[in-house]
Amino acid sequence: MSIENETFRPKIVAFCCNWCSYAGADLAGSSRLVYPADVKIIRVPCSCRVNPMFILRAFEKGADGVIMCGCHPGDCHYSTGNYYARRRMTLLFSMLDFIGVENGRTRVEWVSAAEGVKFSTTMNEFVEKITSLGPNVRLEDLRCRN
Amino acid sequence: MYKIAKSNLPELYKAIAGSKELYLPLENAGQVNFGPWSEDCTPDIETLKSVKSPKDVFFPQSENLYTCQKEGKNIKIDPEKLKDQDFVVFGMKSCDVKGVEVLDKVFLADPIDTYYAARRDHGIIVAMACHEPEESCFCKVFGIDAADASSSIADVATWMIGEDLYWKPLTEKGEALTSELSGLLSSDGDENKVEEEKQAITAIINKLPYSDLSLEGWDGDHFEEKFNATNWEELYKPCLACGTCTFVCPTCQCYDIKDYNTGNGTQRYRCWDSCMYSDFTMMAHGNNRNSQMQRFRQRFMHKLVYFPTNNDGMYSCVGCGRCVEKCPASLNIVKVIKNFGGDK
Amino acid sequence: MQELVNRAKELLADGTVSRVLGWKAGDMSYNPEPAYFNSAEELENFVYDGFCGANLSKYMIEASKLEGKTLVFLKPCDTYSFNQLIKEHRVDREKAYIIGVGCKGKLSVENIKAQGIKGIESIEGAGMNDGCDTLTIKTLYGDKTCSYNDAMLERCHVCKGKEHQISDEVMLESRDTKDAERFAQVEAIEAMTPEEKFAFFQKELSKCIRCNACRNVCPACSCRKCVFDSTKYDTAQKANVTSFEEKMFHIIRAFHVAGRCTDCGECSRVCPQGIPLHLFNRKFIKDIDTFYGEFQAGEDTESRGPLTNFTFDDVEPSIVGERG
Amino acid sequence: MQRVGVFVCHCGSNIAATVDVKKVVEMVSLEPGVVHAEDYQYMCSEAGQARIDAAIKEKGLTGIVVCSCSPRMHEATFRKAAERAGLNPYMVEIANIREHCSWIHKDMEEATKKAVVLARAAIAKVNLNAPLQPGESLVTKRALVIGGGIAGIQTAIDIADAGYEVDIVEKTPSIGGRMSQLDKTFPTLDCSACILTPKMVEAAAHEKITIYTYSEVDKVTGFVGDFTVDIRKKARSIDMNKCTGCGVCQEKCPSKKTPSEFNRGLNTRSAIYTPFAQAIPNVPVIDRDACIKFKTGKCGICEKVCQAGAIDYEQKDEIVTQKYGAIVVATGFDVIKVDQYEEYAYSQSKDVITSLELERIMNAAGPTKGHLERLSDGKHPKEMVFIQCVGSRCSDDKGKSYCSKICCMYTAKHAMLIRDKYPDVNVTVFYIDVRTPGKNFDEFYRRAVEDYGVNYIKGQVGKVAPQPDGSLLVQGVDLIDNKQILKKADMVVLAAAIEPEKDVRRIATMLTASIDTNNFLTESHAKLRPVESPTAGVFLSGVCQGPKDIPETVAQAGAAAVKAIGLLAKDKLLTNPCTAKADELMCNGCSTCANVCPYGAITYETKEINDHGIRETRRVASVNNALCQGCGACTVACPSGAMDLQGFSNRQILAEVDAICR
Amino acid sequence: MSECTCHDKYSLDTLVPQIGIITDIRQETPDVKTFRVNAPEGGKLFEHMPGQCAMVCVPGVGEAMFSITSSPTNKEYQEFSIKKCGVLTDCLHSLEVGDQITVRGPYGNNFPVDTELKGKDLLFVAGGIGLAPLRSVINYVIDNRADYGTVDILYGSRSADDLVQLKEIQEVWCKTEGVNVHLTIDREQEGWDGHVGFVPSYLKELEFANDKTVLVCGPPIMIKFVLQGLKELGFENEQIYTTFELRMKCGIGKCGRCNIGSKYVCKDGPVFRYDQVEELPNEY
Repeated sequence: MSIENETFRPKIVAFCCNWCSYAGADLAGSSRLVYPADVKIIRVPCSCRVNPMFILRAFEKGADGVIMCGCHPGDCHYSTGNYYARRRMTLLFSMLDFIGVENGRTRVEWVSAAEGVKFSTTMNEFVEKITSLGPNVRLEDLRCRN
Repeated sequence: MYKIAKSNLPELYKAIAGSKELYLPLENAGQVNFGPWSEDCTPDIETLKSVKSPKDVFFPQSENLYTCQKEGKNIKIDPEKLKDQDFVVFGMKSCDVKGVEVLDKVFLADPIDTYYAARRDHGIIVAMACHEPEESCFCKVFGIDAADASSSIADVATWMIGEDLYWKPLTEKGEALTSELSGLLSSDGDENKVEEEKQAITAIINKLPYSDLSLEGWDGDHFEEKFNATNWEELYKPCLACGTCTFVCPTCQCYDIKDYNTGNGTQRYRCWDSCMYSDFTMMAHGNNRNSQMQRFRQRFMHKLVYFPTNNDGMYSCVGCGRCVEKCPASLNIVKVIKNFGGDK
Repeated sequence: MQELVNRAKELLADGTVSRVLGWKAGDMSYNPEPAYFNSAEELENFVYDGFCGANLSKYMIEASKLEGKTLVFLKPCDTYSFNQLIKEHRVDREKAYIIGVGCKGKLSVENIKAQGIKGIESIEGAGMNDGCDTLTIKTLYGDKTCSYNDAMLERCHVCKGKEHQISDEVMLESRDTKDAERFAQVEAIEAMTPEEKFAFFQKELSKCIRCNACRNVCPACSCRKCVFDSTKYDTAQKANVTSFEEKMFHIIRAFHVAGRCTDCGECSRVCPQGIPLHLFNRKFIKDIDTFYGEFQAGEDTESRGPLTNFTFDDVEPSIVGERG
Repeated sequence: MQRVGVFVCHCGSNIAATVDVKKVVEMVSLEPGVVHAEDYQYMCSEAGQARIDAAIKEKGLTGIVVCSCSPRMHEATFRKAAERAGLNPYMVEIANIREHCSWIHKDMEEATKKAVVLARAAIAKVNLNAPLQPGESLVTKRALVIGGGIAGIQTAIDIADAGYEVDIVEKTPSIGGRMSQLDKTFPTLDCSACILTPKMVEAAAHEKITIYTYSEVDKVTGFVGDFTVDIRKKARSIDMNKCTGCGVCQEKCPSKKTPSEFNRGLNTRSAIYTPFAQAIPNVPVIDRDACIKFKTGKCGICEKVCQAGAIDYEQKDEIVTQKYGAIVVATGFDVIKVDQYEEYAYSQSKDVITSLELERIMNAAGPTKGHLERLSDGKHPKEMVFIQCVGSRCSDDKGKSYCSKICCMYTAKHAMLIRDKYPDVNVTVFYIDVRTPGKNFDEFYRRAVEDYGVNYIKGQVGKVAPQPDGSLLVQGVDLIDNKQILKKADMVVLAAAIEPEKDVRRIATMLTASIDTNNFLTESHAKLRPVESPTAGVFLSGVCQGPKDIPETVAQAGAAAVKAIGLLAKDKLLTNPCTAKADELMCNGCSTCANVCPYGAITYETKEINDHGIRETRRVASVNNALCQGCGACTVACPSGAMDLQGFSNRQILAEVDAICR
Repeated sequence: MSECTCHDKYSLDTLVPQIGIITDIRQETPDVKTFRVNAPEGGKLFEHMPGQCAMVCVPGVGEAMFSITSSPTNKEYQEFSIKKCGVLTDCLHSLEVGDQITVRGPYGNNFPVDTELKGKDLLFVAGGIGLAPLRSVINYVIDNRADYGTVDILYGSRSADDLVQLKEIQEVWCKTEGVNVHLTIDREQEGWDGHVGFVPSYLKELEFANDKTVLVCGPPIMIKFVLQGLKELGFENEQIYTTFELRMKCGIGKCGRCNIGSKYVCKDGPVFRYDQVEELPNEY
């Protein structure tokens, strides 16, 4: 992989809860709010379905950034799911920071179904951030390099 | 008999590494393990035992066997390149050298394991006598001489005496290596000094607490008696079913073969496995060793009964004492042998 | 120590308990092993001294399946683990008769060997009646000494206290061994640059041989089937083929015990490669304390763990970046 | 692995203009499991669906991936299409290549690449899909209403009117609740009893309504559509069938020293009592703690005077077990204890009272027969001070963080009524804010200020000091004029915060309904599902969910009733098949999953497990499919991965991650 | 294959598989398919003996040991009868003709068709998918008919739909001279006019002469009762053979799983004579 020569295009996985953020992404789409194609969305029922293992797995397989989006605290379709997700992600991110993974490779954003604009700006920001961080080398599995 | 000042060893390493890969005991984050030499490594040949045995030089903890790719309906198989360059393992102790002999019985038996065989073909073993054996050592019990690797499969035997390392080639490979290094090795090593050292080591070995263990009754003839003994029922109880003993052991060779999906294909790799793990024997029909007692028994029966039965009496234990030192529950093969009356 | 044996014999004799779970003298001074004793005769081999570091609470999972009560000796820190196991319904309180035993700090022979002492024949001074200041060590290469505190396990230097959290009776005196801040090591790493942090853990974790000793000894890791063994979810790992897998294993392991880990330190004690595994757990504990209020797993058997709980105004994950 | 068919939709030019659909078809054909791939103008059209149908039948497809618009748009459409073709509807996955791809990307090559990746992820997922069947559960056509206040009564009447049996459980001897204690209601000032009593009578007379007063819910098991509830009918010591409600027993009862709960302790009642005159049922109860017969074994006067022979000292608590399809919680509220506010001297002076006490004082049936008088000396007050927000909107631990919502209005009501009836009384109100967002509310408040001359002062009261002359010195601040105010008052009325009835936590626990830190029951969604608890089949009516006034309560009661009726009208419930499922062989029985389940859907059973030859009795989790809503919180809480979510399984999501990252 | 030649120096590359192409798939029963496998260039992947096994692998999905159900006398292809019961077999069942898999083998010993079985009267007892390994022997025996005595085949299954290789049984085995086929199913079923009952009880009903050599394969519970039945009929352990192929893992006696005492199922087995089995420690 010759990163120097080509412009680096990050791989980004976005976990979106079905009820708010996925709908927010849909709204961003129907509003034609552009964000880079590097972001690929995985639909989950709720942010509390996102297992830290999924996030590490994404990095393992070559993702450069992972973002999780859910309903705003207090608005969870399942009433409390995102509160659990918030604690889990806070601890996970803190641990990643602890072992020296660059800050900013992971992010949580609460995006409601009405916030198409927020979804799009968040994704633009995130892609920019990851692009500036460069490829993920601290959490990748070398076997998956291609 | 050759010798080299210990202070010159870094030069020796560099010289070897100039033409070959060199594996030697390295200190890393407070622990000593065998690893490949590099400019900034920290060799440590004073520490008697590496945490892991150096078996991984020949039988790595994980190794790729081949890569498989799909192109439409077609499958393409790319076998991993075999070792095709000579390399040197420096500083293996007699017990670990014997351990390789044990592995040979497994991997070089028909059908030959090509990955292992290629490494053995290209490996040059520089053995080293144990200057100060420790209380956990019991190689003597298995007829291994920690003072002298001359009678083993090593290519070179060495001794650390005072400020010098004494060097004696044993095989053609060893001779060739020696001549390559002739610029660094002086040929005026005093045989007498080596003899003195051997005697000193032997004297200590004879004093070691485990040196008198008896292996009487650990053979195929007593298989039923040992297998059905009630001792196992109590012995295994503290066992945590971890793999520490098997992974530090120079002779444990159980492995698993697994696939890893790289996104562009499948890498088939082999990795160490442990017969102590609860689902080790989980196979198509179920699990034939369902209790930890059975698994525990299997490990020791294998080392002390089954393996010698199949290999002309050669035990699959070399008395290196690593399990004695590392078992989280302080269980080990010595306690097993003693429990069956081996300390009388 | 003899009083423990006597008491155990009494309890066996009067039928209160059917067996005793304790430590059996090893063949060296420093390697006693966890063991069951079924009779007064067997108890002759019972030992309790500075080298009895093993936390017996996890063995109670199996012991809870046996007929009758098991007398188990728990050190103060082990009782936290036992409580946590009660909370998770993994042990049966009714099947345990707990004698809380005092603790004067537990020893690690590795720490003694790290001082260049080898060929150990015997170690004096580790008994419960000893002064706990100096260990006298007879070796093949001459007699040596080592200060008790220098030989102590890391966990004892940051001891949570010598109060038993659960017990039917308490025996033997304890000694305060805390002489270091619990989170000092974590803080030292937190203060590093990302590059330094990464290099530190890369170096430490590269030693990992995936023997699973840390997991199997851990009283919180009591899953019947660990995700890393399960073939069901494509998450199984048997060896660290790349450095990623080392990190994955240790992060997820620590995450799975986050809020449940009592900081008993067994993981670091048993690691054959001397990896300071407690750092992962303690980092989570520190974060939990900072973010969600102080929480000590195993203090009780009822409360909700921090990861099965929340408040409406918990910190956002972005705090990690903001902290700088 | 499935036999997967991939269907790529052009969506006219919506997709095809930016995504090279032919290329997508070509690329996905190489994916594992894919045995068919095609593109079409409008996949959702009848012709498009017919193509799916045909391909399923011709190629024996077992999994379908549609690359089209958002699954929120047409997932249901394609699932139905698959079902018509004989495939399980849950074997369909959608790759969203419109909203998440063609509409937001300009570059065709880039968009096409992304579309392929999204399709791959969907293919990887569908390969691991398993057919799912929605479960069915029967609905018991009977509702339980917990609480017999206006909320409960209204809900019960509405449900009963729809033709379903309803039981009301009320813990006090009579239905009626807080509203029965009120004198007048804002903003219309009509008499509370006049509008409530007919409702009470209606409920009591309704053939579909059974009222259990002096009763409590003891135990709840089961789940939506099929709850089993134990109702404890506390021993009334009166045979309800015999009692005529003549009231003689109460007159003759010699024990008359018990503070009247109904009159907030402002006067006393007899040991055998009905709480108030219009009580329903009009059958007294014997307060066994106060009754001389029960305390000493002597007396028995009531038994002697009762001509109906209804007194029964031997009566015992009785447990009625009943099945319900829906449960409405209408447990209502109480006012907080104000004696903790020493600065207001409530416990020092009888003339410092709460607003609810004032209601009783002003009520013609109350302790003073409706005369406004000081309770200390019976004198008519000249100066009255009302203090707002006592315990509401507090930032400390003493009070409540929330606004109690009704106080501003009832204080305006009280002030107005007093000024109307006793023009000689000066009324001063200390307030933080006056909140009047309701129909005719602000007009009502303005009338109090403008027409009735009530003196409103924005500011807080620091201290109420009883004076030697029996008056009360109120020390406050006027925030507008920024000055200290010292005011002598004859009576001080505290607008105490309201809080949920104490019992609600116990009830919520039984129902596994969530409850917030203030003990208000949590609604399923703050905006969209305000009367449903997250626990299926449990509905919320009235103040148990949050502070509200009577019209709001009645409106919510009706809404809760409609939701309950909607449930009861179904014969069977189809349950969402994307529920959590525990692998018994892997489950540790640690309860971690149950701790995070918002629906109480996880229970534990102890059962014999055969784990590959190891037979053991184990505690294992079991998920009630009727309750589980499929959020997945438990799956992440479970360390061993024993708990998995059907339709969004660990393997499926990991496969998607892998497909995206490769 | 790659251009790398380093493997050529070693004669037996036991861990690197060959590519096999599926040339035919027969649906035997609702959950059993028989796959015909050829080398990509045509012909057989390797030679084998009856009772030997091979490791079949779908790259990325998994691999497992299956007995080769075709007879070595078949010179064109090899066949595997595979029951759908897990991740790998599910995947195999979704494959189509023309798809590629990888195969390595053959592994293990074989039924002693050229030694101990020669000239003997043979009795095959099979249950369900257990016919797969025996089918290889049966066809071998039929193709070398003169070398063996009478052949009795007792085969049973849960239902008539679960009998594998029914076509071959009816069209070849039943029509071969000196071969007697006894079919049974567990429960009555419409359209079935054959025997109904479990294999062990049918075995006793048939009262075979106890001078036959018996080859047994089937579910453990069936084997247990068949052994009892055979004992009752006077058979000795030395006359009975079975195969333990489900206990094979690496196939080359090195991975450490399949050993029962000092024997390795994958090297010393999978075919064992029952007197050998009796000597093994009780860990199977």
